[in-house]
Amino acid sequence: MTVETQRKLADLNVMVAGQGGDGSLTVANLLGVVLGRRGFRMYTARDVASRIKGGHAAALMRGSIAPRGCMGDALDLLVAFDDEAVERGGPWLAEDGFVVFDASGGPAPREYLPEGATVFEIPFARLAVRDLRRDLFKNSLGFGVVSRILSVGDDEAADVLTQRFAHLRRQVADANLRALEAGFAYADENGLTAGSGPWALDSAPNSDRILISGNEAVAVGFLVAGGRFFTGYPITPASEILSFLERRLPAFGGVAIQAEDELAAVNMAIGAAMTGTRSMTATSGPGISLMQEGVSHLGSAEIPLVVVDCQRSGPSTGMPTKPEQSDINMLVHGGNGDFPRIVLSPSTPTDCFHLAAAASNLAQRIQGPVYLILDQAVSQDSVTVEPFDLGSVELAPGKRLDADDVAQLGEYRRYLVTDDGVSPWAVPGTPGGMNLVTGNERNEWGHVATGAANRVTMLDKRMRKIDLVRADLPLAHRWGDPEAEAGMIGIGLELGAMEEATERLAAAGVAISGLQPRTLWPVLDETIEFVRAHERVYVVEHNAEGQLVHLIASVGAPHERLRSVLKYDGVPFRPGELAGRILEAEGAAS
Amino acid sequence: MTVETQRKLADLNVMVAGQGGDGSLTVANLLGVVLGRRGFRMYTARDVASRIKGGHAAALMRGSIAPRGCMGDALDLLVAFDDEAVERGGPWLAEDGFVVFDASGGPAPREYLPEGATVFEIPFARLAVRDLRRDLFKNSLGFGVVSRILSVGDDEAADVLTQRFAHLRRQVADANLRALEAGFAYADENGLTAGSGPWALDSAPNSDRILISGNEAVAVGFLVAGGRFFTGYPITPASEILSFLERRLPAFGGVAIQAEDELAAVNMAIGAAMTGTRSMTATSGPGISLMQEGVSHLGSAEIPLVVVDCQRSGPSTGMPTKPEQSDINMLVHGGNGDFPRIVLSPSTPTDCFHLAAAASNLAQRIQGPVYLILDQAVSQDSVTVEPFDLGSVELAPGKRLDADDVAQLGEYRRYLVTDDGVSPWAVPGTPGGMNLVTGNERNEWGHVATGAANRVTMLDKRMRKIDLVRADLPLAHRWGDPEAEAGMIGIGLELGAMEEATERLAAAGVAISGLQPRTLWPVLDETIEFVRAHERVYVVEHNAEGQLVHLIASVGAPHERLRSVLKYDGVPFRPGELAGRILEAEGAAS
Amino acid sequence: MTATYPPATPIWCAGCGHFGVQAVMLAAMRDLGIPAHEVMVLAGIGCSGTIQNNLGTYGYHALHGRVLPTATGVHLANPDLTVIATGGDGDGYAIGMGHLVHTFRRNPSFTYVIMNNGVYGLTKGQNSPTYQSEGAALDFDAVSLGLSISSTTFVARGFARWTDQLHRLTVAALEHARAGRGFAFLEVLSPCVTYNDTYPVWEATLDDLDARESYDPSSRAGAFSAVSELADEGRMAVGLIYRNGARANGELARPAAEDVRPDRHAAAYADLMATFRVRSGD
Amino acid sequence: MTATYPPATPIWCAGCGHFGVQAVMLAAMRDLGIPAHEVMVLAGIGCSGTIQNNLGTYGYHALHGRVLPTATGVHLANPDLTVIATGGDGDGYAIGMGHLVHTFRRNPSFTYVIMNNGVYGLTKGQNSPTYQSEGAALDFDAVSLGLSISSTTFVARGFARWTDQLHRLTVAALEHARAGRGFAFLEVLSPCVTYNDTYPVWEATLDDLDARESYDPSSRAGAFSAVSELADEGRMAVGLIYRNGARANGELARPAAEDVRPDRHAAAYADLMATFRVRSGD
Ligand SMILES: Cc1ncc(C[n+]2csc(CCOP(=O)(O)OP(=O)(O)O)c2C)c(N)n1
Ligand SMILES: Cc1ncc(C[n+]2csc(CCOP(=O)(O)OP(=O)(O)O)c2C)c(N)n1
Ligand code: SF4
Ligand code: SF4
Ligand SMILES: [Mg+2]
Ligand SMILES: [Mg+2]
Repeated sequence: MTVETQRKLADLNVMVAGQGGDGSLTVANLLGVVLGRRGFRMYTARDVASRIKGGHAAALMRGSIAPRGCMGDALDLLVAFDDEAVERGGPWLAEDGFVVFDASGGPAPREYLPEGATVFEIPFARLAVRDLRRDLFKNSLGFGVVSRILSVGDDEAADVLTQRFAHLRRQVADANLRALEAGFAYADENGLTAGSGPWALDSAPNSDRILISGNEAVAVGFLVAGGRFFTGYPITPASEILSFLERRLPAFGGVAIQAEDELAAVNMAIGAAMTGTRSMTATSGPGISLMQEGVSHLGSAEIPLVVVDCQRSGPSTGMPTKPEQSDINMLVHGGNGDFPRIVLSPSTPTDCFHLAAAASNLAQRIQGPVYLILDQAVSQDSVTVEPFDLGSVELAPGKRLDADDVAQLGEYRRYLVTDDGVSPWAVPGTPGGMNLVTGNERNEWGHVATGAANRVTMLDKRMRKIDLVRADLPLAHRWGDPEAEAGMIGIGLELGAMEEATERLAAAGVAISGLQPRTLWPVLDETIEFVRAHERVYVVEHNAEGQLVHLIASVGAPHERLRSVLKYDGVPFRPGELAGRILEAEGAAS
Repeated sequence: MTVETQRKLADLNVMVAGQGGDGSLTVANLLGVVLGRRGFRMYTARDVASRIKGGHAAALMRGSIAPRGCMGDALDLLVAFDDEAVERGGPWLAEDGFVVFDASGGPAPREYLPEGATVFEIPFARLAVRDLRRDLFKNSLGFGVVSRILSVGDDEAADVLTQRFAHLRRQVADANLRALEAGFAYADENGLTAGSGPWALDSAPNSDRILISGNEAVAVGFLVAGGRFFTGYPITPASEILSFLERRLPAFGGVAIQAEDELAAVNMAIGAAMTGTRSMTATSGPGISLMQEGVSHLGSAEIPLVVVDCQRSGPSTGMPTKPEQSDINMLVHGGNGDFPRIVLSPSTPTDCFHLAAAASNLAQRIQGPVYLILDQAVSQDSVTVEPFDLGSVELAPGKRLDADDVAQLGEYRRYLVTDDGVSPWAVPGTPGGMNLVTGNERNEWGHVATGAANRVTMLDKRMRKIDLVRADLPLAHRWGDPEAEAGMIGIGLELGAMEEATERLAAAGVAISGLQPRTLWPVLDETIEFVRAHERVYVVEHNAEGQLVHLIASVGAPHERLRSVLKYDGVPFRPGELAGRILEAEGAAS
Repeated sequence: MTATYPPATPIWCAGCGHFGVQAVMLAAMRDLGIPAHEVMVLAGIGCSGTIQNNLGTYGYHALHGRVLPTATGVHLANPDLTVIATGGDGDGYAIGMGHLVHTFRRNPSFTYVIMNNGVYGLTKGQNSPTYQSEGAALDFDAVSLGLSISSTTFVARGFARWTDQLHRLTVAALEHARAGRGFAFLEVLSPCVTYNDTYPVWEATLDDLDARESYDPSSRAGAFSAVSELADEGRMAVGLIYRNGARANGELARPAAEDVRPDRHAAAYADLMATFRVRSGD
Repeated sequence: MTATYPPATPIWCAGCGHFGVQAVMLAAMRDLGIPAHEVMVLAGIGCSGTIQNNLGTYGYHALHGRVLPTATGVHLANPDLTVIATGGDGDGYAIGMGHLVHTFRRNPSFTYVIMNNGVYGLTKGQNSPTYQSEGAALDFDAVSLGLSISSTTFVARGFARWTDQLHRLTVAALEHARAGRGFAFLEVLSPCVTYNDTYPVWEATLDDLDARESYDPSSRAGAFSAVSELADEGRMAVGLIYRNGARANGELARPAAEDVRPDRHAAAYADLMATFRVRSGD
């Protein structure tokens, strides 16, 4: 290979895979630093079996100059530490992709690889550096080869590696540097000379950016919006919110607590919320199922709480590490009885941050439950975004009464019937504000009351609260050609693929107008109007029933215009795949 | 009053009311016997506060020659043991109604009564019979007056009373007879002479009938369909199913058990169901909320179970003794993930019996969850119906394998992918049939498997099971004029009022075609077609959101034809009230 | 003075033990001089679960069985409140059992007054886990359970009819919790006259440990044997059964008192944000 | 022979205590000569909750925390099966705690083998209720809890590395349950080498009651004190801690074996129907 054939890359898809016990798959992180220095943005994901050591684990990474919200169509580079990694990654490899393979146990299983792929089989065992842990060694060695493929300078590679191990013992860093050099040596033997690999990385002006996952962004949004009490119970893919807040809340005077189960989690949060503390709990589908009684109670007793659902593949225990959007129905329709609730649906980490803050404010304003619905990819994939605009978060306190306010009233009734449905609220501890909170139907004082007229008054009062905030509910994100005949709707992890597919479709002559509703419930007029404004609307969902289609149709969007584009195999859409599905359907449509 | 003005009654609405502690409100039962002897059918309901002694309690009874499924528009007779009884019953009293009032504490509060009402104020205290318990005494005395109003012969009244107390000590019966006579004496003083009261009861040929509530009918249907394991946790208005089966199942070799909570209830039932025993659990909204994870698991792991929801007013603890239909959304859409389920919705006790049996069979056939959705009125009101046709119940065993069947197979896979989606099932204990059951996604053997292709295969397999039974799902009950422009849809407690309202509307020149869907989920084509076949369809529901409207529209019924007729005050529709609502809407429509 | 809700008239049947509980709760709060607005009474669902309506304090009607986690949440968010959880045996010992054990284990500083009548009063008399058929042994005793958990700090049992002792115990429980010493568990034997009238049985079989000169409530193992021995004789211990001097909590966070004006924390938020910064390598 | 599912290879990390549990379970079933098709192993969710895949018996993967009610349902519906519930400490002592107490209380005749490692292995190492920070006392001990319930009949604890004893205990537990004597509770200290390697701590602090000549496992109060005393010294009891000779169940119903042909019961059904008949007064 010569420099002449060097390809300039502005979009690189990489998979580093092996057994979970093979360690931290650090190659991806090292490469991330290299890309970051060149102004690339990252989209990183993990694909792990829901078990501990010994299960297949893959780090997926896309580095691109353009902002991207999903993995690309094909892998350019596969670093594979075992056969299974090739078996899994191979089918995704680009025709001209590169494979770096640990050949200690034999050659790579070529049958899974495209013909045109270039494979570097490295006998890690022979190159073993005695005093190194094998997994770290592998990664540094692999990074050496990868940096040659990408024409990263040897010095820069060494520099990145040194930085990475700076916090460890000197010997570790040294040993890894030796491993890196072993990688260079192997590369030399195989014609990959320094600085002149087959590919070179493009670059773009850099700016201050953060790499953050949706779960982390939700936690930050909650905190910045004044959230000070969090409960959780470990569950994939929600646990990071708990662990992040356990680490961070105390410094802000807050409390994060691991409950004994999800019932305790939601009820502890209810208790805290009643003191006026902004509270949140987070879980995944099975836990949300367990919280249904609590959420109905929030709606009835008028208690503000944010409940986060990091959806995974269901039903039941399902596939804990795989993304899905099959709890939409439950969030919008679950729980016993009629009660007001709001369901917000973010997509990017930035959106997660803002909607977490919005959810916190809305919960206070409606004194009721606000769901935040994520999916495993939104929750756990980390994406490069601009730092969040912390100053943009304002706190809406809702109708709260302090001792002075109370003192000015002739009488104080917790469930006062008001025009907007919200009753002024004095929290426990407020002198003179004593009141009764209950999940039974009650009169204004909070005493149980079952009279027919009172019942209607109270239920209507509660429902009115949604109208109060309706105009402030987060509006949809739109993209594409608003004049297009065909529309596309989707939420959460679909956004990245939908936006990129729209570009491809435009290139193929198919115009698409896109809508990512950020408020799922109540269904906003903008959503129904969007459907009415297009001849056909593709509703892209990760579930089997077309839950979003049902939801939109249930409130009056013309059912016959809605076309389900479903996927429920636990794998995100690749943009090309989605574009293909639409193209096919459009072929049928026209 | 003379015999000339005597009115012949074929439809009598009675309320007997007082404080719960006032005893068993036996007047209603005694009167029931009188009516029964004349071939009347009964519709009986209770209206109680959700607390123990001292709360207001009312027995409502309608006796009619025609079969009726609800209380009538107005009360003909109010037996009131205190002021509150008049306050509550008064507004329902017919213009020419009668009131028998315990005036020990003063005169009846006339302001709650219509002008034309005739009030008998009986100073129970003065007439007190020393050796009687006051509540029993009251009832017998009151019955004396009532029997005179209705021109029941004194001898017959005494006979009915004697029968009623036959199982008690002789003194009790005697004392009550003396109280009855005191009632007669009071009547004599007030111009109500024997056998010639203002009203007389019509009669009709009698036949063998039963008086049974929906809860009891569900329990009987379950038992007759081979149900042998039941779990419950006390909750209004479902507890009668538990207590009935606790009493009755053991004699049939079955087990009924009070669990420590609803989570245990559904999971114990899951355990029992896995042994091949036909199992069921029953609860109300809050309990259903707690069972959502379990129901999703039934759908995933493929375990047959019937889950009964006796709906009460929500949200949260709500109004436990009041009817509502606000869990429809949760049953159809609750639980995490996509899974097959069936929701059956009976109305009359007869329907409860048949659908409980059908549910049991369907659960076996789909190896999954089948909900039976009742409401407080359907659950607890007792109605006169023909004895159930026990012989009509046939047992569909589903795809079960015994040891011989297993022995003939080359290999046995619990989750074998089949055309109809149902995998043959060997229950634990079957030699050679060892298998793995899980709520994780799995391969045919039952081993956890998360591959994309397997996932799709397995999910599709599960969903196919609904198609297998679709043609056998219970069809709707229809009434009215099928050619009418206007349709009416409703379930559960609405049926009685809808049918009677339809008669009234027909009389007023408005033709209505009625549909009571008995399968709510999947929404059957007949339902969508029914909507398409009518210009406008009134959907009568006891909830605030129009859950049935949303449900039907979500799967493609034209939303613009659906008109919500909602009620959520905890009180059933009276037929005239419903007819009025429709008439008004029709006025607007035409 | 602003008028707040009128305390309700109890809805209990005449003779119900819960009346006794209400009386001592009011008396204890008065004795300790706790202002009503600093008290939050949380109740389960049941006949017992209406007591919070009758007291004039802040009151909350929890979900069935969830009064303990809810009370824990209130306490953790605002430790300055005097939190009193209440409820019945169905609520606390059937559906709420898991939370009871975890509350003993966590030992948060609030009081739990549980009214044990062996039945589900409100739902019309079904047996609870502490229902005792005539002559049969009691399967489950919460006092023993509490004593089996090493982080437990306060276990007492009273009888609704023995008002003086019950009053003392209630005061002691409130003092324990208010001093930050941990979870104060007080079971009250509170007969349901309508469905399970246990007044006579309890009058006959209760044994007052407070009356024993030699009884040492500071030994957990000792308390356990005393209670077990009595149980073997078909008797039941009442009194201050176990109290541990240790202080449960160190300094507690006070999230409800936190000032959450974003500007106040702006710098700290920015620092947090910075931890996610992608090193552009400079 | 019909081929059934191939038992899975354990997915546990090398050195995980759960391997030891699996080995003794297989050995105990073999020793007792229980045919695989008569055994149903139910498991919670967790690393521990994969053991049922590896044994060749009927296997069931319960919902998290619900393995005990499910096992109770299986046992009540078909008492002829040998039912073995299994799971981890997160499953059994956190979310499943309420059911544990109720299962002790009900005393159904099946075995529960709970693998305690102080952490949630599967979800990557969060603390469970039995997590013990260095030097601190254990808040919660299920053995003491079991002993605090008077209907308890069998409590044992083993250590995954002490295979001989664990084997004996497993056989004893199975025998207890299979003889209809009630709920056989066996906690196995089963270290998680990845997130909480407690082998050294346990090797150093376990105390084998089986090895004490004088120890009498038939006294509940005695067992409680023995366990408490050790705990006070920072040690932990293992062995057959408590076994009660009483028979738990009388004759049990066998609903799974019931013949449910409607014709067989026609007369009884009709009789039942008749109880609802409205007397037409004849
Ligand atoms: C989830 C749920 N299940 C069941 C019920 C019905 N329920 C109301 S009160 C109660 C039990 C009351 O018994 P207890 O706690 O002993 O109180 P008591 O009435 O005896 O004072 C039950 C089961 C409910 N409200 N919520
Ligand atoms: C309702 C619900 N909540 C949370 C989870 C996530 N979860 C899976 S396993 C587990 C705990 C496992 O710990 P343990 O029972 O101790 O088993 P180990 O892995 O340590 O053997 C949790 C919380 C779940 N599956 N279901
Ligand atoms: S039913 Fe029992 S517990 Fe309820 S109020 Fe009456 S006596 Fe008290
Ligand atoms: S993570 Fe821990 S419990 Fe899980 S398999 Fe590994 S060592 Fe065992
Ligand atoms: Mg009780
Ligand atoms: Mg564990």
